[in-house]
Amino acid sequence: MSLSETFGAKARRQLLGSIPVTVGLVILGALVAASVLAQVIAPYNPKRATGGINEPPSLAHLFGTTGQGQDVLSQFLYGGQNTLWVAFSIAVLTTLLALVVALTAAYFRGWVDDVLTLVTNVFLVIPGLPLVVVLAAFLPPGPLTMIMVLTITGWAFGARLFRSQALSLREREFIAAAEDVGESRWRIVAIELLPNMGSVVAAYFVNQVIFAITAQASLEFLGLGDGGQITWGSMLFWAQNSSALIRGAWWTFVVPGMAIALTAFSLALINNAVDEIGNPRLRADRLLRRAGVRKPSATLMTPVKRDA
Amino acid sequence: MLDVPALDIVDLSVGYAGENGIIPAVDRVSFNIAAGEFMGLAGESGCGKSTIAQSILRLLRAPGIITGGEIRIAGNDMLSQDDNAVRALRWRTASIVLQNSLTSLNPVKRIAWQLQEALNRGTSAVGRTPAELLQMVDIDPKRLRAYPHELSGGQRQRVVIAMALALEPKLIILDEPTTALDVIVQQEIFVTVKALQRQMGFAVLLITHDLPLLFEVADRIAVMRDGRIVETAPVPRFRQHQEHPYSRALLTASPKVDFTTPSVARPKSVAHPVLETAHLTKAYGTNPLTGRSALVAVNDVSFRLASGEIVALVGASGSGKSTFGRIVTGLTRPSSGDVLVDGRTPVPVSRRRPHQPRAAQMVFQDVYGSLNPLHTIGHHLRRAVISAPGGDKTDVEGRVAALLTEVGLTPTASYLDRRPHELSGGQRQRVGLARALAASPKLLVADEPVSMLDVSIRRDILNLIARLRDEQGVAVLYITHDVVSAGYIADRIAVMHRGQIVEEGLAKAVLANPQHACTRQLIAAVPGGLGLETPNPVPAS
Amino acid sequence: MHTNSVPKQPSPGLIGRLRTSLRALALGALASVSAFAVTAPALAEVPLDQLVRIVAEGGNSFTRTFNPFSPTARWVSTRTMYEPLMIQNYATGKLDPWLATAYEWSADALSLTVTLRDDVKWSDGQPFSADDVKFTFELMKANPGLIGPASGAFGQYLASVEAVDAKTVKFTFSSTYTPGLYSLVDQFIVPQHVWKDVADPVTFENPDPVGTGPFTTIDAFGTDRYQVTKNPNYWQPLNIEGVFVQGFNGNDQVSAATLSGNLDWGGLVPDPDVTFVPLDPEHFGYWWPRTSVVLLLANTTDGALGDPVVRKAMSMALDRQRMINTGVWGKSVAANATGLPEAPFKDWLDAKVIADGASWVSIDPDAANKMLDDAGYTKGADGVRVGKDGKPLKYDIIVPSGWNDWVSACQIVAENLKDIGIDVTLRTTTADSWTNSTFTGQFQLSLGTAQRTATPFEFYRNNMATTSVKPVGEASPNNQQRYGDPKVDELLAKFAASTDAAEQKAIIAELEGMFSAAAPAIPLYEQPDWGLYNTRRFTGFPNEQDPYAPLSLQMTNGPLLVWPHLARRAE
Amino acid sequence: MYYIAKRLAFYVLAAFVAITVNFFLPRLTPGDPASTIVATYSTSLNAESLAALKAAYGLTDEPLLQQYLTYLGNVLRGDFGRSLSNFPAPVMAVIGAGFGWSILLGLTSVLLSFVLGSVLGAIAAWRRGGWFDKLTPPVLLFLGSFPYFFLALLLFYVFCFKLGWFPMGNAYSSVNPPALNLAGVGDILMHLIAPAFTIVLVSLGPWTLNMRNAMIGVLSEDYLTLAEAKGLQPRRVLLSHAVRTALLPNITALGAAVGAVFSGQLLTEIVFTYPGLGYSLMRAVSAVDYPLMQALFLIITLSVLAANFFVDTLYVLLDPRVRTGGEA
Repeated sequence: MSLSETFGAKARRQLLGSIPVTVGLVILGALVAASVLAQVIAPYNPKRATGGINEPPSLAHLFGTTGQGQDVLSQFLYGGQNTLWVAFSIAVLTTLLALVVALTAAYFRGWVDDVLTLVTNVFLVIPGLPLVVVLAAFLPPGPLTMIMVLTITGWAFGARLFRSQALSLREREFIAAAEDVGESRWRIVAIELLPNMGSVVAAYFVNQVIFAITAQASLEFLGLGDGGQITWGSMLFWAQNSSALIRGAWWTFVVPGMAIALTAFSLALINNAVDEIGNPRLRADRLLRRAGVRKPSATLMTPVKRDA
Repeated sequence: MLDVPALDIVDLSVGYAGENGIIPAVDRVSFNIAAGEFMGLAGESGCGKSTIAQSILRLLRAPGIITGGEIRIAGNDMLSQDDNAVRALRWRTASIVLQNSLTSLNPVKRIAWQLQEALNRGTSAVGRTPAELLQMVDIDPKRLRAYPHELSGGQRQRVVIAMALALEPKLIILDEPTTALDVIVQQEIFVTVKALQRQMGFAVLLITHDLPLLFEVADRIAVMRDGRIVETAPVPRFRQHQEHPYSRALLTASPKVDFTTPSVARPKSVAHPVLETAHLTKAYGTNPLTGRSALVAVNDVSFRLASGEIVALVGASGSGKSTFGRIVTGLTRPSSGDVLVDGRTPVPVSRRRPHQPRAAQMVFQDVYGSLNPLHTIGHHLRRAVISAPGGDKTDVEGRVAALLTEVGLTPTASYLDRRPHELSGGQRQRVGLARALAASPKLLVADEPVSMLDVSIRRDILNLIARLRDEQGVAVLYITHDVVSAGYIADRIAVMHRGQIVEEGLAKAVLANPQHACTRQLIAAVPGGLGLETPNPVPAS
Repeated sequence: MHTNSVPKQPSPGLIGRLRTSLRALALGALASVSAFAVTAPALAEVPLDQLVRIVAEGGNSFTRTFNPFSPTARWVSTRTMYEPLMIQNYATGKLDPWLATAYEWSADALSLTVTLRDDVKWSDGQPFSADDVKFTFELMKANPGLIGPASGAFGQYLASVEAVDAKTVKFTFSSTYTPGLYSLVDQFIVPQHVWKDVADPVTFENPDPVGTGPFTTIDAFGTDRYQVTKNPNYWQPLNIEGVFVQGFNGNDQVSAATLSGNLDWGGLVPDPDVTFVPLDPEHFGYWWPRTSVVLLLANTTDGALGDPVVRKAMSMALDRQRMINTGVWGKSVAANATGLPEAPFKDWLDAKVIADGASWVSIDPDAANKMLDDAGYTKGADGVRVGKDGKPLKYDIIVPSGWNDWVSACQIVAENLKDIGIDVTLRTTTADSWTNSTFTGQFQLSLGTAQRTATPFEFYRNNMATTSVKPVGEASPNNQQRYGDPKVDELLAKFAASTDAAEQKAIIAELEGMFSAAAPAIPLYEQPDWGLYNTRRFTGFPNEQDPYAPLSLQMTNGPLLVWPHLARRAE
Repeated sequence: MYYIAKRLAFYVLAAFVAITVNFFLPRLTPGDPASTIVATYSTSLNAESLAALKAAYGLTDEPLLQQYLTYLGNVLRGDFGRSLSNFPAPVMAVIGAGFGWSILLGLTSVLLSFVLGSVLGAIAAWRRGGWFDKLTPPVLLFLGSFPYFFLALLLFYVFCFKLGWFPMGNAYSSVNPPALNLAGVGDILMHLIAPAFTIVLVSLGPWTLNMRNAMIGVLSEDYLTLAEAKGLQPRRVLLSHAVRTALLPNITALGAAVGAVFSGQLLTEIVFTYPGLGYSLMRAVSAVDYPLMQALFLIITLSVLAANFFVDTLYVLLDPRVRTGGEA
């Protein structure tokens, strides 16, 4: 099912009108815009001590200051920039890698598929974070390591998902028809197969962004990130480091923590809403309610509405 | 009680909730079924017949809404009572057999459990056991411990029928119960149902698009169109005379075998057949050590097809006819043996290059799946023209327009920018034909090209194929399980059974005088027989 | 005490930093059994309220391993079980007699005679004698994998150890090396009658230790806590029953336990004046004496960094107070120009050197800029100065990620140096690769600390002597900046051959002056030794008013000085 | 049976891959870990001591292949060498009890969130469109958006530090593991609640949403229509038909979840200082203790593989379709 197939113009309007999607888009939009504009709107240099140590929120420092006297608001803005681009890179790379593996496997089948599927499954069963921790422990910390490590460990589920999707598409007759017409393999993959996986890929991508943000923060929190880079994860790391909770400096914790949670939440809301709207069963329920029929449960009992 | 109808529907209206209010699907329909009567409800897809079937037990899913009228089963009001009362009536007074036998049984429960669950709904007076139910529908009670997926499609549908009879309801609704099954299996099931009906006296409502089938099994017939019943009549009278023009159109639209004109062997240069296979074999799951195969789909087939000829390859499902078709077009590679199409071995798709000459082109069965939903009709045809072997590529648009005109899609411009879901099934198949013709093939392999289409347009498509043969001289390998359409269009018929061609000959000769048991079985399974509406019916074989 | 200024322990971390504390805590470690099935014999536990509760080791996987020679020896091994001959007391600056009561150098400074205490018994009742001392040193000679203060002594300066009589040991030196005294007397001694039968002392797990220390009995051993109770034969009076070691896993747990009064003796809570003392001013206290210095190291083989003018200008750009405020809550002072911490070395410091050098260890970016301008380091178009070799003054400062007080100090360094046209980028690395880069001299800027030592001898040897300079690429924990001056070698040799305190002091003063002149390393601030106590149950901890011993738990041998002073508070 | 054998073969292969990766990882990175370790732990080292310690640690300069073979042999014998940060204790002694506590915490939280999530999901699907269904997904999505460690920190701060309802870390109160009597089990439970609760809160969302979606999918199946047509009571339709089949995808996910929970558990264990493998792994990483790190990684991986295999087997018991062929 492609996006355009699943969603007519009507459904798209509906998607934009749904409350969860609106909430999600507003939160996400605000966070992304704030991060992108960090250089413009940040009141202070995020690395410099511009206030006292652990100052609570005030007019001068809206979100307070850190244990090193830096402005939390400025760190939050710059941190968003660093966090988000890394997260998006990871999501893009894992999605691409998963697509390449899946399409290769699905298209060539035979031993190529067997080998790729085996590799995918092995990556799937090897527990992620321990591997990431061990990997990250051996590599120099920094965004590139972060991207590399999380990409290596994060693509497998997507590959399996895309492969099964591609395999089922591959059985559709329009692929056989394209072959019969004499289209080249790569053209079939690129023009016939891939566009039909649009919605699955999009949903996976959104999930990967969530995965990347939390995984990145977790690693940084464990001290496996680059402490010199300002990210939401490293803000938490430094807050933890200066015993912010025990010293009562909740703002140094809550700001980056909520930034991560809200980003993930807004993406999850959007993804979930897209799912809901694409689900014909739920759509049917919605239409029924719109027609004035209250459906209290899933029990199958066709309603009777004589005045309609 | 005999005077109480098994089913009484008065002014029933059913609709589906949509974005802009309720869209009516059934409009003030009234009919009734007497106790013990076999009623047929016929109509084309989308006419509302299944909506009615599912509304009777209030099983129509959201966003369906019953908007008016009355439904009574054996005198019980199904629409005014509360949910629990309706639920209590289900299965006891009326039961239903759904279309898809594969999915209507719970996949993780044993057959016995599912039968027992139905039995538990009844009073102990019925007192049957699951084993007895299975025996009733001619299934070995040993299969009680089986799971649904371990049974064949026909067996599963029999299990559901047994289940439907478990509580001896007054009415059984059969909602297209055999569309997913083979013709031969369909025939067997209806023999069983009829026998049980005689024995137990329940009424039947059979929903189908297959008028000939109704002629064979039903007492009375109702024809639906666009949510209304246009005509209700006892079968004998209906066979003689159709009141409503639509009924008549529906009946005459089905292809029939015209035995008045004997088939003539077409002129052919047998020395240069368009298609020639020698000892063609395709085996699956071959064990490299033992050399034994799990399945031999095509077994040592030697076959010829001359240019300009239409040959129907008929057989029950699983006989290997589709595999044969795919080998001929190069979509599948044979295990052994030779294929020559126009004197050349078909290039396997994996090695095919654009512009490489291809003598055979495929016309696919699934009109919904064989066009990429994302691309326009224009895109599909343009790609086909561009990839086609040889020819002038300077006027792609002109060639596309010509193809569309050939298959009757005019004005051509109005189709170019449309996507498949904006076309009807018949139009899509025309696009499929146009695409196949783009490469100017010598041979069209049409694999069940009309089986997914509505009855009323099947003949048009078959006629189009025949016309293309006549005008372009392309030969056609028509693969089908339907001997009637084979007899309608084909010059010759080859009957396939378990991977081998068991009988071959001029179409009408084969149908009129089948030699092989398998051919006879296929013909016998045709509802109403072959010569139903022909002035000179051939004695049933 | 061991010598060299080893940079590896970054200032023993602030609380809150998992890694730092883990590293510190990991200094202890081990034992053998554990596991779900309790393999330790189920001994009667001493009631917890009789034990001093300390935070010393991290982890949840204690193994019953009390080999004191392990590089990662359990905390208690060298702080309650095995004892040295004498203890360098950093609180008093004196060498306190312990298993030995006195030492005497021969006139040529080539032999050292040590007199042992005569009432000492091993915890199993056997008498302690000179044979045990001789055995211990010879065991270490035979097994180079045994790690202790005297490791390598035989290779460097020690020729033989001789038991003159039961209570007298004579160390004979192969060359004059008077600082060797501190390594030798600091070495903990193991019983010959137990260890002579050990097949491989390096991998010996020593689950039931026999020692001379105050607490040697393992009473109850769990995977994340254990108790060590009295040695029935201890040679001094003791007023407490033993210690309870709990393996806290993170700084928050440590802080939480400390603040709630569940610990009697601990290391660090952040900002104790705010978070800790106010909770119970009557009983809670801390004492953070300063015994080492955090240094900024510049690789002198790297272009302009080899120029003392550049190093001094860098020093003058640094905001030391900010480092102190963010790193140690203001509980320290900027380091002086000699590179030596003031408290432990107050007898060695030359006031004139400190006064003359004050200018280059104080913040004055304008003067620093002028110095660089005058020296010809002109600014390029991008505001970055260019070296005499034409290369811009762009450097990386490397620091292990997770060594947080250091990372924040490095951030400040990078910022401050931008003000004088030196472009510094902070690069965090793994501890592994950081050690590798700094040891082999393949770095530009980095941080380091000087280890606590008995005299300033080691500090100057490790930072200025040509003998401590290894070629770039060859690993050495010392002199990472690769600065050597033959004049220093001569002075050090004179010092090592001398047994005259006045002469030694003069030599050190001269070295201090050379350090201040050449700035081979840039002193930043003095590093406090964390220590805090809670006197609700036990009294007698050292503090600023009664500085009889250091309060730091991590300092080797420090706690040995404290145990006899502790007493259970009367109910 | 054939299916199970096939899965078993796969897991054996995966285990082999894990063992191999485990071996090569630390060896492919730059630097000389041995010297670093030694230097990190000891202050007075000369070349002789270093060489002797390296030998004692089992670090050699043999060709990689030879080291690999030795390593394989040792792994098969369950010999992971000696821990560097707890030298000279053998690695297995260091890991000791951690394994048991991890299993306890992991199993408790996985089962709890699985059961709770499935029940909530089933209810939400059954009452879809109702207030419960409207509220549950966003709330759970929100909770699920928190990184494990962040939620753990907040819970730790509030419930353990400020309110003191639960103990601050560790798995039990006394020095030795408590006896398995009422008081002992209660003690263990008190220590288990906070970390398990964290994991359950964060992981509940996916279970619930997946169950809900699977239920909604199943509810539109023909066999559900048939069950309704049979006139069964809604409760029976729900329990005997819908939940039973809708659970299957969730059970497949259970295998993957075990791996994911081990990951989340790692962070939770660190925050709550729960003495499991996760915390040990973190310590091993900080302490550059390769043998310990490798053994932990391997044990965690093998446990996850075993759990996956168990789930596969369970799946075969629950879904008759798999028994006769096809992949799960």
